[in-house]
Amino acid sequence: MQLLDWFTSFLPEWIREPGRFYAYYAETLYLIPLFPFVGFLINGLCRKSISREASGLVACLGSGLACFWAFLCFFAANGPSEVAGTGTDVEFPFRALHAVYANWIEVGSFQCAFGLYLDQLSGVMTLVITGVGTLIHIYSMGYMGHDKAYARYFAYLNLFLFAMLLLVLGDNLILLFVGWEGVGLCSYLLIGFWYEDAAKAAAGMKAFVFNRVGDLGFLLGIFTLFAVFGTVNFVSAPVKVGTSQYPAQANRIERPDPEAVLGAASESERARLSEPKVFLPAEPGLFNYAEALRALTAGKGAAIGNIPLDYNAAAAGRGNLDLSGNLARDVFPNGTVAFAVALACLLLFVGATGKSAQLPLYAWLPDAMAGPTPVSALIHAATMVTAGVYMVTRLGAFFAFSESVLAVVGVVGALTAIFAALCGLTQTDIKKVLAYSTVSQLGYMFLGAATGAFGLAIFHVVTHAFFKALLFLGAGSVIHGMHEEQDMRKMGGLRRKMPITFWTMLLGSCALSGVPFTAGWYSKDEILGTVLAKAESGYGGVWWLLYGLGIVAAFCTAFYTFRLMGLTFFGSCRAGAEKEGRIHESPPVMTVPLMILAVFSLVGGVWFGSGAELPHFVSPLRPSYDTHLGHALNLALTTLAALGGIGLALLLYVQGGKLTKPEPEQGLFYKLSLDKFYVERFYDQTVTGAFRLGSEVLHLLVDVLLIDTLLVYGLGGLVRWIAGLLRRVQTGVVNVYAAGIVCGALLVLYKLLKG
Amino acid sequence: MNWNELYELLPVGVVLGTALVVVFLDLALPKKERYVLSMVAMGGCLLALGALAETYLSIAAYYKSTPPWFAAAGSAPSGGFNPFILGGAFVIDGFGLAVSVVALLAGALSILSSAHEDLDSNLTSGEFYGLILLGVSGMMLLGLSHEFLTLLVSLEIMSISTYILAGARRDTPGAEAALKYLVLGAFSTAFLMMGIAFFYGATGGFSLAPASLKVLEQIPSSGYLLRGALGLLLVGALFKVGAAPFHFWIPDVYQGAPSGVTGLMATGVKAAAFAVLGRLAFETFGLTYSYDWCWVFAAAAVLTMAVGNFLALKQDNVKRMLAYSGIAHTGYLLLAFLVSRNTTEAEAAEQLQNAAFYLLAYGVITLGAFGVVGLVREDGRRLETFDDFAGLAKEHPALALCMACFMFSLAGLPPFAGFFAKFLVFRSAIDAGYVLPAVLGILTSVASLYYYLRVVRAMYLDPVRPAALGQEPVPARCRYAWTSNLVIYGAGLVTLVLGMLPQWLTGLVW
Amino acid sequence: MFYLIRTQEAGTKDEVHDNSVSERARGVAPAMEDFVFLLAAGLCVLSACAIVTCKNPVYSVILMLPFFLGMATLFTLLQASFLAAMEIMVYGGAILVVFLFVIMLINLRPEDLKDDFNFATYFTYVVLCGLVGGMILSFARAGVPHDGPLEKAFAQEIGVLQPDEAAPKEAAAAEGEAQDGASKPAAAPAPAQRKGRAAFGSVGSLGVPLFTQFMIPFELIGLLLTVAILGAMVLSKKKA
Amino acid sequence: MHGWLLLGADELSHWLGNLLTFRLASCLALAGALFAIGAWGVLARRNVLLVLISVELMLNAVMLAFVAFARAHVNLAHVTGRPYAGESGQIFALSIIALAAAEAAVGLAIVIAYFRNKGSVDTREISSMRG
Repeated sequence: MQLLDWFTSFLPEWIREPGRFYAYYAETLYLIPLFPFVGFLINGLCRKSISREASGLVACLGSGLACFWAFLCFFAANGPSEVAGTGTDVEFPFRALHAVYANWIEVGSFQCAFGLYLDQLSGVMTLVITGVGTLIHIYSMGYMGHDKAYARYFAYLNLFLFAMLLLVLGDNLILLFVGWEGVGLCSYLLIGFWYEDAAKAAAGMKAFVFNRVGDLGFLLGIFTLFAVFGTVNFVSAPVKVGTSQYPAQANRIERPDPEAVLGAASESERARLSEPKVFLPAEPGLFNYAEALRALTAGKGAAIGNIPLDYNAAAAGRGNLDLSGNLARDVFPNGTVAFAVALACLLLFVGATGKSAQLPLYAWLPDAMAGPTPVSALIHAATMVTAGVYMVTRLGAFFAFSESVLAVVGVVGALTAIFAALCGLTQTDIKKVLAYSTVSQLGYMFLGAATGAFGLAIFHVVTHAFFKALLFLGAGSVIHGMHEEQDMRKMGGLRRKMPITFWTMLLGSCALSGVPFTAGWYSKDEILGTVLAKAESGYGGVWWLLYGLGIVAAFCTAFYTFRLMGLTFFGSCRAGAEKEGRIHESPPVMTVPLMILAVFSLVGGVWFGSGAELPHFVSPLRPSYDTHLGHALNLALTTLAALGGIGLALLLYVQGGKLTKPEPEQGLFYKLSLDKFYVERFYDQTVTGAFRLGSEVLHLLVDVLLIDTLLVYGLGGLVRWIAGLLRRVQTGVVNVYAAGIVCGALLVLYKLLKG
Repeated sequence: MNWNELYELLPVGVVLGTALVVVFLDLALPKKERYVLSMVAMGGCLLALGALAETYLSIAAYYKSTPPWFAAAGSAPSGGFNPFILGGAFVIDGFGLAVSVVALLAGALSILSSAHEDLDSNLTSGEFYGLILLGVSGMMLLGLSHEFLTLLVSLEIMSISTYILAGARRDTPGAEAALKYLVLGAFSTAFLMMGIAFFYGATGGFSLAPASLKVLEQIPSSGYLLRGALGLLLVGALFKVGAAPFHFWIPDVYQGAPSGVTGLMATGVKAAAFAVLGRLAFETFGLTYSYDWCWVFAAAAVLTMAVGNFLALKQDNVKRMLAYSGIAHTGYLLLAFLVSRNTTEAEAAEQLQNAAFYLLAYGVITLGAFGVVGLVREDGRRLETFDDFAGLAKEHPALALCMACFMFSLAGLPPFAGFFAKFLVFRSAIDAGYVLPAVLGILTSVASLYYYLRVVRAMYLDPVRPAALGQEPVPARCRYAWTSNLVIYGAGLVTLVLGMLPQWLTGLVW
Repeated sequence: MFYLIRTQEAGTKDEVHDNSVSERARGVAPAMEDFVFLLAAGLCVLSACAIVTCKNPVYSVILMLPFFLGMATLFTLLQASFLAAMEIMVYGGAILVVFLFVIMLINLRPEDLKDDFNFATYFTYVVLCGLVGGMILSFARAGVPHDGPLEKAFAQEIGVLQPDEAAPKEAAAAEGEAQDGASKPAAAPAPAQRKGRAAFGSVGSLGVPLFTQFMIPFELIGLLLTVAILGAMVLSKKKA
Repeated sequence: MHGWLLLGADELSHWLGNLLTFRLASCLALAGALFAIGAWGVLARRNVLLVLISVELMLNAVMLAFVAFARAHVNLAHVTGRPYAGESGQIFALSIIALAAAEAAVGLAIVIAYFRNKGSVDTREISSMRG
């Protein structure tokens, strides 16, 4: 330990003890997104002239420096809060960093500043994004080594990091939305990175369209929240723009004095006195409102009940809660806060289903595997697709107000988890298996969020980022080694040729399957355990059903994961003798990130404490029921499901490793699963077909008839005709011009004479 | 009459003095040294600009809170300063000074862009520069006139100088342009004079001050005379600004005149004529006049926008297209002069400010655009059609870029000055309650994009124009002259700066 | 109504005097005035029509002479004797001659003088111009009613054909007032005004305002003539 | 409002009777008529010189109106409260003579300049720029 001190004593003080430079780090939060942005600019502007080495180095530096700074900021913030009652948990003291750099949009009552906010949630997300992102950048240098658009690739990748960090760090919904659209754009660009291939370009387009559907809901949700609360900021602003002298100001809540309550004369008087008083800061943010609503409704049972919107007057006597969103009375004249908030949350969740590929908007994600494999690892597994989960968690305080909303989230999550897991059982493309697995795991995350323990969802996001990135990168390594072969039926027996890839992927598979004491086990087990606890606590029978679905999905997960392992690494090689000889292990620039991620996949869960600390650290929200973690029944069932699935897969695919036709069964279920339950074909037939028909009709009506015929030819022709007439008047003869003057004079004089 | 007040007209005096100096200097200079004349004339303009600034600052000191934008009755300044100088012949207020600035800039820039012409031609002679300066002095006096006699004489000084300037090159198109301009100008001036006669009959005086109309309380019937006066005056003033249906002269005259003079006519003359219109609309027949006549402006504005834009669509000649676009811009500018009966003095002052901004922005853009058109020539032959501009961007990228800037700005695209100017004008029309003309203005200004972009397309997308006979592409066709380039680059820069930082000007002046 | 005010004001001095002037004006030379007016107006209109319709431009220019003479007569009738002189001198002596000179210089051949007569166009032009004239007439008639103040004021000075005749009277009256002391200062017209009335239309009455109040426009007209001279130089120089 | 053009027979004789006497209204009527004749010339004549002469006719009409009004206003000075109420009209008319002279000089110079180039003074031929 003294040795460590001796080593660190050479470091500058602002690295050794970042906590002492709290204000400094708060003001330099912008550096985190800035580094990748600079990398994007360099790579984007000089993509023609920059050399390969320099391009990769710049990109990795952009990402790595962002990671470095994110860690420093995180550690600077990690300490006891100086301001009491900032909403932070006493168990995990954390001083949120908040800096407002500029007034951004000011339109009427709508004010939105450009500010960054790093609290526990965005801090953890930032660490994951920059950390995993850096590893994937390094890996990409090897994987994309032969691509001709090397600089363009890294420019996009850096731009993605920038947008994702903006999404996570933004201190208001608008900035979040900007980042949200930014990552969508980068996703589109990177899916269609090899745009010469029409199918890949189409996949990019598909992702874009599906996301737009969700974005509409997201925008409506933002509008609704603004309509109710009159702000889009998460937290109240620091005292001064450009500085962070104080962290986000919190509500001051005065708890009732027990003695005064007991000494009250009448029952009504006692009820009045027993309610807490909430005082909001000067410019309250959404969190302030959520907290105030919670505090005010805490004594009234689990649900927040029906708070009338003209709560102002009522609240005036007890605190200064101000729900004076300008539009509130117009939009929800007879509604309640509960209703409005629930509506907003449902709309926001529509956005989340788009971005996080939940039912019914999941279909773009499997197709998104058209992009380069590191992109799949970074964007379509570890970071971007979890933006929906992040957003739900960020606004968890509002989601938690309505059990119905939570139930909707839970049902969608669980159905997605089981559906995608079933689809994944029979896929033959190695990346497709992982893609469906990602969809399934995202379903788990939403299921976790639906229990009201939002931190659990983020915990799973973190562990999932480790092992899914590992699996994708491993798959990429396999594809790289097999020279762009993705079909698992043509693989097999790779464990001797690619030992590092095999062992790291094995660890990742264990984590994904939920083998006890791996990272995935901790997070998934806790999610399922909390669902069980919720079911037990009497939140309706649906939770029992969701728990059951979760267990089955866990079984399927374990099965398809080890089917993948079996088909890829065991048995004999089915690639053909010519190709078999060229199979090789990937270079260290690719395997080292694999090994690092493998370590995290193995111990990630343990490293964050016993698996219980991170969720609580991330989200101070607690479910209102007894979660009773470590439930014996749950422990037994999840372990059984995982081991059962693994065992079955091993039985089928490793024992029969010699089989040349790996898929003998052609039953009904197999076909269903292989064809993804015909959902996409259904989409094609109904939604797309209807759209085609509608657009055809509109094309005829609007384009051909209205615009082409009436406006362009009709109006344009009319203009041309009039212009022709006027040109004939312009004869060039002075007398005619004078006659024009006389006519004009006559008109003016006649009108003036008439009055 | 206090003759010390003549000091306020010092800028005009500087211009006149320079004119005389230039004319006599020409006699003393050998032909080779003629470039000195343009420098002297330019120097005089700059000196006059300085004197203008001095005048502005000296009167601004009297207006502590509100700048002296609109010296109508009732808003006379405090502090003992009387803006109506020389017995009410002239008024020194912000609007008049702004118009003077536009006129001076126009004069200076047209002198600069004519400075590279042949030494043998009239366009570099001392008389030519002298006439430009005399015309500019007429414009300045017209902007400051507050009485019909001085107004008429100033108008004639300006008009006759420009008639001569239009024909100064003494070629056929120039003489034709000058002839048409003179005949129609004299014809419309007759209407204007008849209007003044009626005004005199109604009020017994020539003062533009609204107090003149108080006579109506004692001679009620002369209200009809006054209406006749209004109609005839409007005919004369609308002719000078080139509003439809009095616009016929504009395309022919603009096309035939030398490019520098065309720039002067399109900016300085127009600004001065709009000064007359502004004084009539906001002072004499403005806020206190009981009869609501503003529909004349509204109707003329709509008609002008339509005619200008429609006819510009069908032009093949860039200069003629710019002339028609000038007509269209007159229509937009008329929107700023729409007063309703509810208009307060503060609103009127703001409208005049908007109009002044428009005039300045449009003036700079137009001078630049005509400067570019004036440069494109070949073997002394002027090239003015769209085809002649084909591929200009490859040969002269900087000039083409500036021209594209001017075109976008004229079309009213952000972030150029034209956008902000149009925005101000449309807003003031909507504020005055004339929504339909403003909407039509926006629509026509969208349509105008078509013909402005034709120039840009020709310069950037069309292949280099093949020679008339052979297949060889024509080499450089711009006559390079650093004076013209100075004007063009400067105008391009100002266009961009005014578009991005309009408050740079608005904050400086009002 | 204005007329009443006017007579009351005048009546303070001598009630009958103003009426008598008016009566005398109507009585002494009404027919003569109207006759001269009609003659001059007819001459102007006819010669103007001839100028406009004459085929040969030389005739048109020559016909301008009777037109200007008629105008000068009208100006004299309207007591603008100086202006009448100017009309003859400048228009008849200078402008007309210049026009004639230019026509001679151009020396058009007969085939250049052909005006193709298109009845429809011609008729349209006549109607248009007739309408303009009618408009001006209508405004004038509406603004100058028969017994309106403007018309009355116009008619009151009809009798003062000889300014010298009226001037001594008023001067004597003014002197008498001055001798009376300040008994009725309000009724007395200001000396300048009185002087102006006395010599209205003469060189003296125009000279004073021209060189005091209208000094600036007068000087500007000089500037205008400078412009014209410069312009003539620029335009008529031989091409290089 | 007095009607124009639509006059009954009685009114016509009355109106003509008024016009034929020496009055302000009849002077203005004459001015209007001369103005119209001048405008007619401008519109109808193809010879540019005659067009210029017609403009001179119009200016004379304006002068006539000015002088007629001047005669009325010299007696209305105490109502309008203007110094030199009558004289100013005559001075304006005087200025118009000067303006007309200047305009005529420049106009004729331009005509000569054009004639030197093209040998024509016909307005139909002075129309190379059109459309």
